[in-house]
Amino acid sequence: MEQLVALWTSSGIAQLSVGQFSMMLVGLGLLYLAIRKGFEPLLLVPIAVGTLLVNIPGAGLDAAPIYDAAGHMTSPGGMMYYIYEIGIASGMFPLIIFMGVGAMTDFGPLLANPKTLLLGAAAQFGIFATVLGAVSFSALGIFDFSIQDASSIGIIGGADGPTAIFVTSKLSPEILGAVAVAAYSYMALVPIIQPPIMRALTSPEERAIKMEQLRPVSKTEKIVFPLLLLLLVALFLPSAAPLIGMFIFGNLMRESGVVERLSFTAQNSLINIVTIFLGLGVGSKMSADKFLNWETLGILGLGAVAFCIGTASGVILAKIMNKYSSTPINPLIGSAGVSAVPMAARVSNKIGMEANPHNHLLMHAMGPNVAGVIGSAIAAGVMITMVGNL
Amino acid sequence: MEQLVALWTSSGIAQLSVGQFSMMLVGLGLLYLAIRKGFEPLLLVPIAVGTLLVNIPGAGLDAAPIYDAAGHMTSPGGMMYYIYEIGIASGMFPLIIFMGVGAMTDFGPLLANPKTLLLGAAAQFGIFATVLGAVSFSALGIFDFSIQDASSIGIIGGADGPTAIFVTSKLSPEILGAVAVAAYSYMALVPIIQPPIMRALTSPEERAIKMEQLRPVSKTEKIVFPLLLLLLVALFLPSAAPLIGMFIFGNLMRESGVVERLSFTAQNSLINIVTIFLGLGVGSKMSADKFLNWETLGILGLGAVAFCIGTASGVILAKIMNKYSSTPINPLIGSAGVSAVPMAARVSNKIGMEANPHNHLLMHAMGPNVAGVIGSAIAAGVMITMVGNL
Amino acid sequence: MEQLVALWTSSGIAQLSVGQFSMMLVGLGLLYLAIRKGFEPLLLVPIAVGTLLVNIPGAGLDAAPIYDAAGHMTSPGGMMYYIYEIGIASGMFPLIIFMGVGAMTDFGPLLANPKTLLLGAAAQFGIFATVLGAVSFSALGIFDFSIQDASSIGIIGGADGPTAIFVTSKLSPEILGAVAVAAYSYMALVPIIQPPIMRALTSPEERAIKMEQLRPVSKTEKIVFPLLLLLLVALFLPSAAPLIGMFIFGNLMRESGVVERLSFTAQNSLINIVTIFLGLGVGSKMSADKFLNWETLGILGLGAVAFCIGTASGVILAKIMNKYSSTPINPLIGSAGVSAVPMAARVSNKIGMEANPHNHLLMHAMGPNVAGVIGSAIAAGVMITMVGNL
Amino acid sequence: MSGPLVEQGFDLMLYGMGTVVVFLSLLVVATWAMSTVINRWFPDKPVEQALKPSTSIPPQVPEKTLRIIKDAIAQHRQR
Amino acid sequence: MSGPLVEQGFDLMLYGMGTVVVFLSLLVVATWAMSTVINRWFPDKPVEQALKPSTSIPPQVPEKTLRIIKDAIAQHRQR
Amino acid sequence: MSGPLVEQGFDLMLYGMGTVVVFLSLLVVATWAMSTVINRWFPDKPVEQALKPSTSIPPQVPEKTLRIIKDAIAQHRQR
Ligand code: NA
Ligand code: NA
Ligand code: NA
Repeated sequence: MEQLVALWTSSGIAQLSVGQFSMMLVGLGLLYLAIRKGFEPLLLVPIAVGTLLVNIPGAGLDAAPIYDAAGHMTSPGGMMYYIYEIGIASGMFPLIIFMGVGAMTDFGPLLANPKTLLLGAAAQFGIFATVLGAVSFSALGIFDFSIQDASSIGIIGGADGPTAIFVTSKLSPEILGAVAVAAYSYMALVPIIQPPIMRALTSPEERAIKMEQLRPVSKTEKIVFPLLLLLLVALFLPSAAPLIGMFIFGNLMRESGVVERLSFTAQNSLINIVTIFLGLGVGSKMSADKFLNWETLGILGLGAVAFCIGTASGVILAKIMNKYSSTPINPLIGSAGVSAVPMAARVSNKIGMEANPHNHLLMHAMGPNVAGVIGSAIAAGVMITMVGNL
Repeated sequence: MEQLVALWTSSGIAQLSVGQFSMMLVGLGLLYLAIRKGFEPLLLVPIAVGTLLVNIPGAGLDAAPIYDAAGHMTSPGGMMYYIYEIGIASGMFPLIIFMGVGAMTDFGPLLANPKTLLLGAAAQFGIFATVLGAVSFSALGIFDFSIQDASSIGIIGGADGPTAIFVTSKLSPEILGAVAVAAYSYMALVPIIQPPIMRALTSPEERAIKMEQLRPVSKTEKIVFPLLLLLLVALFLPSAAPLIGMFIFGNLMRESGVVERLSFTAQNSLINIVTIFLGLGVGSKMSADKFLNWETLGILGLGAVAFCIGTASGVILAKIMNKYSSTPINPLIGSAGVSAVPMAARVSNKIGMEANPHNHLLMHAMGPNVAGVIGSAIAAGVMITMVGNL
Repeated sequence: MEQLVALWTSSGIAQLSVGQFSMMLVGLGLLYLAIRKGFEPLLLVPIAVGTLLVNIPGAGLDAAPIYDAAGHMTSPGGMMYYIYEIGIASGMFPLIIFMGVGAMTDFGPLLANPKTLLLGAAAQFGIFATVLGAVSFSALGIFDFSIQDASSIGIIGGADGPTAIFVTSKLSPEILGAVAVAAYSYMALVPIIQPPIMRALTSPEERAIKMEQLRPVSKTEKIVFPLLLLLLVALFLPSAAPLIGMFIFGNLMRESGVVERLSFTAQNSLINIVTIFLGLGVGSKMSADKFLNWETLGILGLGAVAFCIGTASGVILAKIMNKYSSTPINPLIGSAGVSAVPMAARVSNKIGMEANPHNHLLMHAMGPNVAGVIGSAIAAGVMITMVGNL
Repeated sequence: MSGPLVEQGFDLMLYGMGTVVVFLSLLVVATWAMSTVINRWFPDKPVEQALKPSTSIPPQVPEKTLRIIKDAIAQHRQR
Repeated sequence: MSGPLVEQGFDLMLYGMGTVVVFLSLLVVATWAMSTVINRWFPDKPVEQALKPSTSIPPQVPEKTLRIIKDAIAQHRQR
Repeated sequence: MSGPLVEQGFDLMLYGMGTVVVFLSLLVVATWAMSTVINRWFPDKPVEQALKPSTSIPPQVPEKTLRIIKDAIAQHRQR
């Protein structure tokens, strides 16, 4: 009889709180978005399963190991605890994914038209405007965001999953779940969020502007560029070195042409393995007490605002550059500066073709698109330097 | 001269004990079974090599790191120590393999005929009957098995390597070597162990029973089923959540169809990498003092008994179900309930074709076969709850 | 304003020392050698990027985690710190790579002509002669090498990257960067270093000697040989067991033919993943204070000497063996005994074809070539036993 | 032949086997209910779906694979 | 609506956005300079180079892949 | 030019090189003995064996690979 009681009290029903039940619904909702709606499934499926697992009462998947007074381990702790501590708290998983992204990135379009880097800079305005918005809400007493929280929320607007996870795990790990979910969800929503803003800020004539074909880029340029980028980071913003360093490492493996084996693995097995565990690890921060609160709504709302401001800033700078540039610049490529590679570039292309069916903007938009990745990583470096030690 | 003495005393001959020498023979025997006889080579080759390595006197491959009084490491310890502590004591390696197995599993036949789940339940009787047998031997003073040891021995009858390793590493790590070797060896012996039992318990007419063709199963069912299973586990048996959770995670990656990259990696690179290290880690528990004792014989014997009882229970329940079911059930598919996927299902098919050459039972037997995987994981959860904290 | 000052003082320019700047040039130089000159790019590209990253002032990529008095982590440390501590200090990464090398190795030519093992022994003379040279320089007060340093320098002559890294990480981790760079660079320079020595020590007639065709080797021999090797190691030199053990594990996976999945992964994803991180980890020891000193010049110089002596020893023994052997032995295959698989064997083949265009020595040189791998691992075991605990 | 250990074994068999049977019975019912609900209200076309995964491989893999295959075939022909 | 927190936010926006713009502007100049230097003094033939990677796959992978492909094709034909 | 350090170096050379030579000589003898025993009492057909691995790839890999290849070829033709 005792045993029956033990089994029962250890059962889920007896322990399940309303919060955990709600989080399971959140997990199922994320799965629905990922599987049926195609929302960044590579990350959202593992995050959703992690959410389900971490909210099972009594399963202890995110339990820390327990040591007795003599320092001997009495309980080894759960799998998700190790995944989080080893892979995410140390920053390794987002960095390894960033390396894989680097190995998938072609800087060719950016090198052919380097001034599109400025569009990648402009789109980061969404990040910092949102930081200011978040702290204002705090000052008004609506939410309770610290400057670290505000920075993590702003970085959602960077539209770069690994960067957002890297920054948040350093600055405010307790909101990692909400930030990661917002970042990946909005990246998936780029085709819905961006077009109205892009249309509102441009005239049909501007949208129809044809751009000159990009010049071919030599292999040497592609090899030297990542090194140049790393050199500038080393000189001016060392705190961006982990992100940018791993990104250019991946890109160098790709472009050097002498380590195809490693480049192939970085783009396939390795990034896939790490993606599985990164998702589970992020899911381990989706417990009811961390996610189900008023602040999460603020994070989701402000994240969306960050995306919108970033999109608008990119388009507006592209309009200004078009006025003063010797060669025409279609303002639609400005929105690709938020990154969300390659979705945002495709959106630019699609809206451009609506205005002029012969207007192929895809390659032109890839420049600001990858510039946005660099821009967000630089922004991340500034944030870690400025508020990481407060 | 001193050096010569040092070299000599550090040499293997000077240190090799009879036990270590015997364990090397055990390792070579396992290699023979794996390579020449095809006994589950994916696990037994790494386990055998691990056995050879860990029994080399003075090699220190399973040495723990040593720290001085100030907490500074004076010796980093051996590779197999880290593999065991990081991968097996934490439960991560068996769970990752279970995820890969989930990604390889098709629940279609089970969904087409869900009552075959009961056969997967019946076959678990072998587990619990063996637990009772083991403690009885203890009570009689023949062996010295604790209730934890008895549970680990019983789980051999679950015919699921990762489950057996997961349970044993939690309940009685010192017998992990013997349990894992028994589990994989008997899984390889399924085509020899099961047929006599199956023939003894069935008439030729029963063996010739044809079953109705399985209905097609929709993709939605295949996606919802793992979630349903996880939900039930969350509600009723949270301690089974790690195993079942990772299993359904793998299956969901497979069936969702949106993360093929991850599913492919989980079924290939990732499971292969973890298999190599899981085998070495299990081998690190095959030292002479842990394996060469009277209890090991008991473990091997009781494990075989567990397999036999499980097989018989499955067949008997299938006979009973056949009597009361509206559609015919061939009792031979009951034996597949022990799992040992897909070997046991193939055995059912083969014995069925002996009785009736046109009787294709393979798909029908796949239902109980995967049900047996779930059943063993549930049994594992009960055991960890009930005896894990004693 | 404060922030501007903070950003500036945290910037690279303000912190960059001359040493770090020089190390960045070293990193760029290594990249040039790897990409343009094809110097072992699989290792040198990651090492070079690691060198660049670790010398970025203030980036903290190799920072150790910091704990407060209560044992709580206040800073998680940098990625390269974890890579080094987990993967290299424990010896795991070089051992995993050695496993992959084993899975790529065909012992067939060696088994067809086992006396070529002696050539693999002779070539190790370069290792030990260099140790003596290094300590002599110390005794003369020119360099300040301990016996451990001298051993690590000598092992460069083993022409085996993983072995050199394994030994050096155990004996003198502070010179790991220089030793690894020297080892891989000289392996890449084998086609330049070896031919003059080979030509100087042989007559054109000797170089034209044709060798008898190798007998076919049975599968059983290929499976039993690695076990025999492991047995001898276990009996006579347990300290070589980690290296030789993992090497034969890989080879057994290859030759057993029953675990193709694991063998394929060991030769591809797994070795590629570990290579990426091994390179970064080695790079983390390429900081200015560890590399930019007088001793590094000594390491580079002595390493080259070790290669040359090893080459000469192999050729000389081959000449002697040719005199006393019943079947002809071309002295050119002796130089392949330094390992540097398969480059050194190709060099033997090429020089042989210069003397006689119909003289195909490649397969004959593969025997001493893989024997050199075994020989260096044995030498490593002796060194770890004899000077590892001083 | 009794005592606390055997009693524990008995308990484990009773509650363990009980849990397994009850749980899997529940799963039978739940699965049957799920299938009924899905096939009535959310049916999909199993044939079309079954074919789909084979074309949904992420473009990256085939791109690379395609190249490897072309090389491999080219090498093969040269032999 | 001011106070230290909002001030911190302002500072972060000012210095953060400033750094991003300055850094990427610098990168524009540096990239332009790099391309000019390379294309004038170290030109390479982009077409030929672009084709090269597809043949520089390490021999191991194709060897193995080739075998797998041959098996796969053989199996495929048997069906 | 002597002293404990040089002496250690000498010792290391002597015992180290000695061990390497003795060990590999032993291995020569043992290998020769092994080959003799195997070829006399446990011979296998090297040709047949050598061909075998190429067909013993676990079915999973080719299954998947086959699908990828078919897709890749299909995509290739569409271009
Ligand atoms: Na961005
Ligand atoms: Na089972
Ligand atoms: Na060597």
